[in-house]
Amino acid sequence: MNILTVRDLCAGYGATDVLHKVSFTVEQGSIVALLGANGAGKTTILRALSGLLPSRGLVEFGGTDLRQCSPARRVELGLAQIPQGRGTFGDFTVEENLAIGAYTINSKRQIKEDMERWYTAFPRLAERRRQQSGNLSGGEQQMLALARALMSRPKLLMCDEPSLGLAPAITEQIFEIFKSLNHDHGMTLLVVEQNADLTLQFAHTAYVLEAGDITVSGPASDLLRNEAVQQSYLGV
Amino acid sequence: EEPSAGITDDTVKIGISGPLTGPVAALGAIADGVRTRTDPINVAGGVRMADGKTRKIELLVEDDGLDPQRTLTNVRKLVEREEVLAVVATAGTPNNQAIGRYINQRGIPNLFMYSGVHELAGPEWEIGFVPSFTTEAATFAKYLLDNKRQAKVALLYLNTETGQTFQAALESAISDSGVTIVAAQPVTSADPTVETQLSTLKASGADTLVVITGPRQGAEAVRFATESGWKPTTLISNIAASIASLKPAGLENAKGVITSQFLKQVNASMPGDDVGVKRYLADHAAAQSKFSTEDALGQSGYAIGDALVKVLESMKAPTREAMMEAARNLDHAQLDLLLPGITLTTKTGEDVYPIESLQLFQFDGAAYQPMGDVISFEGKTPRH
Amino acid sequence: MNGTRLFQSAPAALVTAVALCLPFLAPDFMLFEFSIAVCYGIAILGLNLLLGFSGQICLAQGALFGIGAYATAILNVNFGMDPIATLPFAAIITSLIGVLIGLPALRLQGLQLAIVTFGVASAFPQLLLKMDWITGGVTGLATDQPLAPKWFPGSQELWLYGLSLICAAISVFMLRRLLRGDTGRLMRALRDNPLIAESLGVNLTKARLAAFAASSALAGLGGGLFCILNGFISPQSFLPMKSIDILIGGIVGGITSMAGAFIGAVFIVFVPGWTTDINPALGGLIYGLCLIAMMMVARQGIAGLPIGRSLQALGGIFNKKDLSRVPGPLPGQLGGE
Amino acid sequence: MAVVAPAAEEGCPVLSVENVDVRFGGIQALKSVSLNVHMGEICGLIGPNGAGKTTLFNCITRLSTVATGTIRLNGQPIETLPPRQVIRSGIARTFQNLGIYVGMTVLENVMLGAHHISGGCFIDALVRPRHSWQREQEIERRCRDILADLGLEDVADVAAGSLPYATQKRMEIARALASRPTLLLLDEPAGGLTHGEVTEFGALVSRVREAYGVTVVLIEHHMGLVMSLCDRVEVFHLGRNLASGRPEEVRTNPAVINAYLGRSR
Amino acid sequence: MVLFFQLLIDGLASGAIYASLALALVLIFRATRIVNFGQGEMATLSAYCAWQLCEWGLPVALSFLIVGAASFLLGVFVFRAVIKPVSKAPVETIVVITLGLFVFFQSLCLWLWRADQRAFPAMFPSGGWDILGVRVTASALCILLVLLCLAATMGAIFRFTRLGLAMRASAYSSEKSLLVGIRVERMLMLGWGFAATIGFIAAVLVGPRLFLSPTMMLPILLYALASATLGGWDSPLGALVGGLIVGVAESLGATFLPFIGADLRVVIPIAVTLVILLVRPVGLFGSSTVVKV
Ligand SMILES: Nc1ncnc2c1ncn2[C@@H]1O[C@H](COP(=O)(O)OP(=O)(O)OP(=O)(O)O)[C@@H](O)[C@H]1O
Ligand SMILES: Nc1ncnc2c1ncn2[C@@H]1O[C@H](COP(=O)(O)OP(=O)(O)OP(=O)(O)O)[C@@H](O)[C@H]1O
Ligand SMILES: [Mg+2]
Ligand SMILES: [Mg+2]
Repeated sequence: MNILTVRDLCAGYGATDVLHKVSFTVEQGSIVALLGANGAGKTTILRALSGLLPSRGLVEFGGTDLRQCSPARRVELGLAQIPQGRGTFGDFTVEENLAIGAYTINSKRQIKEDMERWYTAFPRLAERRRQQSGNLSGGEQQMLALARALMSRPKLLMCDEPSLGLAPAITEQIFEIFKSLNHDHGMTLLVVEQNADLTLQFAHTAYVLEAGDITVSGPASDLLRNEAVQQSYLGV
Repeated sequence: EEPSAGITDDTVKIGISGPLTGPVAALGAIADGVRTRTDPINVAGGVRMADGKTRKIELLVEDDGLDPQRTLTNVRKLVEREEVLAVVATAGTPNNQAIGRYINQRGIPNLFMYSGVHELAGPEWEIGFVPSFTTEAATFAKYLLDNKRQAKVALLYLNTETGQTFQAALESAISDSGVTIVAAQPVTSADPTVETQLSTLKASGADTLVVITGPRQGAEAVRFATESGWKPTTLISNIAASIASLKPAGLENAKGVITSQFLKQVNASMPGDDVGVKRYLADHAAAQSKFSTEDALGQSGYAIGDALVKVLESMKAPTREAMMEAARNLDHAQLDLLLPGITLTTKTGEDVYPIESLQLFQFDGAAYQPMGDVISFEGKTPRH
Repeated sequence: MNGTRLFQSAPAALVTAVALCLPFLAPDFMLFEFSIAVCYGIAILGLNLLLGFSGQICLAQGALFGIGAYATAILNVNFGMDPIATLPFAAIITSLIGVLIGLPALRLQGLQLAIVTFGVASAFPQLLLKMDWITGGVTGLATDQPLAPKWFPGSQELWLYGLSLICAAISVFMLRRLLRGDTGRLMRALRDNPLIAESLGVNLTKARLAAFAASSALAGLGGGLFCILNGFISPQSFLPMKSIDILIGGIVGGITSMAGAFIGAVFIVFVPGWTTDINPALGGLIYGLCLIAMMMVARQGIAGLPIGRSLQALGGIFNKKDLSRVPGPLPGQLGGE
Repeated sequence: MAVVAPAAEEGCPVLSVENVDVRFGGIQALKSVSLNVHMGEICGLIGPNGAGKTTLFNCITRLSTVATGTIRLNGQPIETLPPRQVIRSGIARTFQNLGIYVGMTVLENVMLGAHHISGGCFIDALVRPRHSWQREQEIERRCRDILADLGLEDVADVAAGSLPYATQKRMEIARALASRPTLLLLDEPAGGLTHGEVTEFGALVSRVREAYGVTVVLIEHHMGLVMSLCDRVEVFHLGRNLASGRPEEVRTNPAVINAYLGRSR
Repeated sequence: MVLFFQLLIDGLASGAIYASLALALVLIFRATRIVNFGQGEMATLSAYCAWQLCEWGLPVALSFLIVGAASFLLGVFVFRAVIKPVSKAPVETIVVITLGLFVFFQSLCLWLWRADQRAFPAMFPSGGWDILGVRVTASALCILLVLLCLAATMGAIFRFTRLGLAMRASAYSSEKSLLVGIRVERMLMLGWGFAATIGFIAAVLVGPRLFLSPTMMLPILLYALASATLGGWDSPLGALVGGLIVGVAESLGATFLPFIGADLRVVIPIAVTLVILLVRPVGLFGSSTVVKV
């Protein structure tokens, strides 16, 4: 079953469209990778899906037509995004960032549990609990953004270059976390990544976006062997 | 004689520039007051002037927000585009100064300015109305010299020409007497409260408080004087003394306050049988004026309108010169709202002060009661 | 070179054309009012330089305007200088004082700077009163009016109007020099992100003060002209609201547009009068609504209106680029992130 | 105003950092860190997140204050220079999270890099417009050359904010080069690049080193790039020096693997 | 000495007045990152409405309740009508709009009720105590207490509740807030509503002392702005402390600094603010906004 269906999505900035009728689907419980060169429009897709950009075309999430939904409503439905770059509230402390991430959660206990869980996963954040998040290092902020998005326990998590600025060890750890979330909790993931090696190894399905159009799609393992993909994304 | 611009056989155009908007929009009541007088006259056919013709008065009001620069542009607009015969009731000393040179060069009468300072930049072509602040200072001094020879005065004054003129005049009026000014504190219209000044004044050990400020600070001073247990003899300028403006301070606190007035007391609910007041109330109703009948500024405006009518009536020719001539030679002209015994008198070259008399009043908790007779400084208004 | 949208662009051409045609269209008293608008326009140019281009807000522009006016008046009254000859001095004196006022800007930005400078504006009239030995206190100062020379064919008003236009032209000319090339770029860098500007070698102290100095000089020039036009000045003309008016003029016209400065000036000079003409009792009400509506329609100021833009496209044949301006938070975090 | 670059003495490192300590309130971000970079070298700087790499860059460019220790450029101490003088002494940098002016065009951004050369004197602009105009033209020409060199000539007149992330990073490098640096500090320049682009980028850096004669310090988490490009790698951990040496040595160092690289490599 | 203490007390009393408007300004700034120059005038309108209801014979408490609620709606209405449509515009635009609100509401009051000052119904007892010659009025004390409670409550809401956190988040960045599921617009609307209510409370507190008039908030605007800046714009408690500092400094300075005197007292709030900001650029209680590269 598809948790997300996108058909003929067009979006852009100002008068010019960046996306030209993009269509793809994400299956419930799968990990989907979205590859593409710089400026292909990956971020634009995610922003359109989150409702931050006006868009045309059909977007269906878990049976709900998202076109009528405000961005906040989409989060409530279980669609979370880790934005690219500095996604944290710089003036807020680390703890407040996590608390605001759980804005849609009502159970105090769950919030507390989750917070502890991510603090254990990222001890760095625990050390910096009371520090303003804008003062964290780039990688620490990235961890925080990730933990914050996970606080809302989304059904579908869209990550925009989650490994950006992260040390290799941490990148690996994050992918481990993704895997376990997917495996143990059935969370669906839509990952935009430049680290194509790693991504294709753990994703089930993959799409390649080029200049606002999906050009290649298929099971991730197939793409790993696709020559064009190898050339531009795998550095073989 | 060739008639001046702004006057035809059946109308005469008069301009007013005053603050209708902004923080001092209260002064806008003056323009409305003038209109309150002229509207009913127009309805009745107009003013019969000394040249035998009856003319309606066309009033043109412009807003200047009390900015002297805008007053100047307004007056220029009134004179050059609207071609008014004269401007009246221009409020504010700097505003009248700003237009002084222009009206003097052009020969435009600037009649009955609403400013307590009379020696301004256009001496030939302007004339004041309300008593000079020096007159008021002299009145207060006279009261103190007569009733409280050893008074120790604390002075709260507005830090503009108003207060400064008053202060200087009071000082000279009480020199060589037992009355002394022991402390003086300025207030500005931008001060949020004046308690600091009042505390300082109280600490000076004064037994008399003289207040020359706007209504807000006046009311505050009155309240403070009683509430703080100070209870000095309080003399308060007529610009702040109206009952309406003392009301927020609590009328019981205002008991005993002394002021000097030149306008009659108007109490709409108990009109009494004064002919002038009755006419004023009738005109106010007829003109559907916005200001309250008890608004002293509106009353001043009405009186100015009345004075304007008197000047028009005595104009022998339809010219600006004749108008100025008439305004400069008023002879005991009586106005509806002036207290009995107070009249307008001027003389070309000698006497530029239309009103030079004041009467002292004391507040009894409900109304002002007259104290003694009108004190007249006719022909001897102290210059500053 | 990415020419800056300055004088050549469509709104500017329009404003220039209107300014030159006015003497044939408007009666004398209107010319006088327009001359006054030109004075404000010059002061607003200064504010644009400061707020629009270097990202520092100064709410004491009205006070600086007043300082220029008083400089002219004092030089004329006490030293007998010809009023017109005082103008450069007015600009220089104001510029020096402007630098003093700008000193806090070295540490404070945005809202804080706005409030501190607004405090200066509030204190200014009181200071004038306090220093009555030189400013004439409440009585103000009356200056000589420069009469039109004999050879001048038009009226006195036209002469003064011409004088204002010349001052305006000089101001625009000087400002253009500052805004193009390296100095212009560094001011915009300062505005958009001072930290990075500094690491690129921009001397923040110097740049900020220079912007203040230039801006104040313009305010002073405008003020001096204002004094000449009126022939009389008093503290009552320089209340803190004047600074707010100038700010409104700047923003309504368009904070990064030179033509906008003059459009904004015309707005603040004429619109309050018109609104009271519509209805004396409701004047303020209409003016308030007018301001709100204006900004809702023309978010980037009148000079940024679509009409302006389409005209500009027409004029684009001669013209190249817009001066860039990031929409979003005001310099120094007056707003959002 | 020419670039003040003190002549490098023989054998003396271009950049030498000795025992630098940095504190932010209670947090000690750098503890007695040292680093030497030699002429013409590409030195990689790696370490786990929060190890203090960016902080070190900030110290060198004087955006953070050094508590103790010295930083020398060509033997001259620079830790007390005012921040705006740093670029003049020949150090240029890029920022981890982009320090570009999104509202300006690419060319304007790059020309800002040359600001300290052209001076930007207000008086000059007012009274000698021709002079400053000429200088402006000259700098523009040079900046356009740099842009062409980095393959950015097509976007020279595009607002920087609307460009893709990687192009923006490249533009930042162009800006750094416009300041005629001797030392180039790159903070995660390859973040967000695809594999193909990373390779291209590596070639670009090598080329830039040759063509502009700069010494490069490179912070990067992309191991492939670091290993292939750098002459020497310095590893930080928890604000201290952890290891240093040639890429191969570092890659196999167990401490580095443990703290930074993780299992797979 | 008695004078000194009297002035100190006076200063605290006027400081409370400044603080009350400052509190409303800080609230709206915290919740929307906008300084609403029309805040005081909106409060004046509310105060007039309350006064009018009392004049028509409603009990004071009831009319205050009604108007308190109406003020909230007024704030919400203003937000929806004029702020929301321009929420993406540059901040200068919004500054001018709030100035427009300032002019509009002032003129509205002027038109409806004219310029005369009125007696605003007092909530607190009018008496006072003489302590060794120093007069302490009951109303000033009550105002201070109420403000303290208000500031503490507001501070706590912002700090510890989800609502407060969400309001701050919306003010910080609407995009990031949307991504965590905050209904940003609703938060901003609430911010305007609450600020209008607090403004009304401020007007109720100071009305009896300043007298009700269309321009009653105008003279205290600068002082309130200075107080808020002094306190750091971020903290309601800071606004209160800032107000008191400004009040006391002004009261003492105007009397004991001969070169300033009562006529130049307007210099004092700015001088104090400037000095404190130069020492502590974020204000007394402000937290620094993070600028990191
Ligand atoms: N705010 C904006 N205004 C105008 N154009 C934009 C804006 N943001 C992005 N673009 C343009 O849209 C296109 C797609 O950008 P997008 O950020 O979606 O790319 P991407 O695939 O996410 O690339 P990256 O790997 O750099 O994140 C790019 O060509 C970019 O120039
Ligand atoms: N201004 C500051 N205030 C407080 N702590 C800070 C500040 N700047 C940096 N830090 C802390 O110092 C440490 C080092 O930060 P730095 O940015 O140098 O890390 P980094 O090595 O660049 O990491 P990354 O690879 O994630 O960018 C971090 O833990 C960070 O939280
Ligand atoms: Mg992207
Ligand atoms: Mg870093």
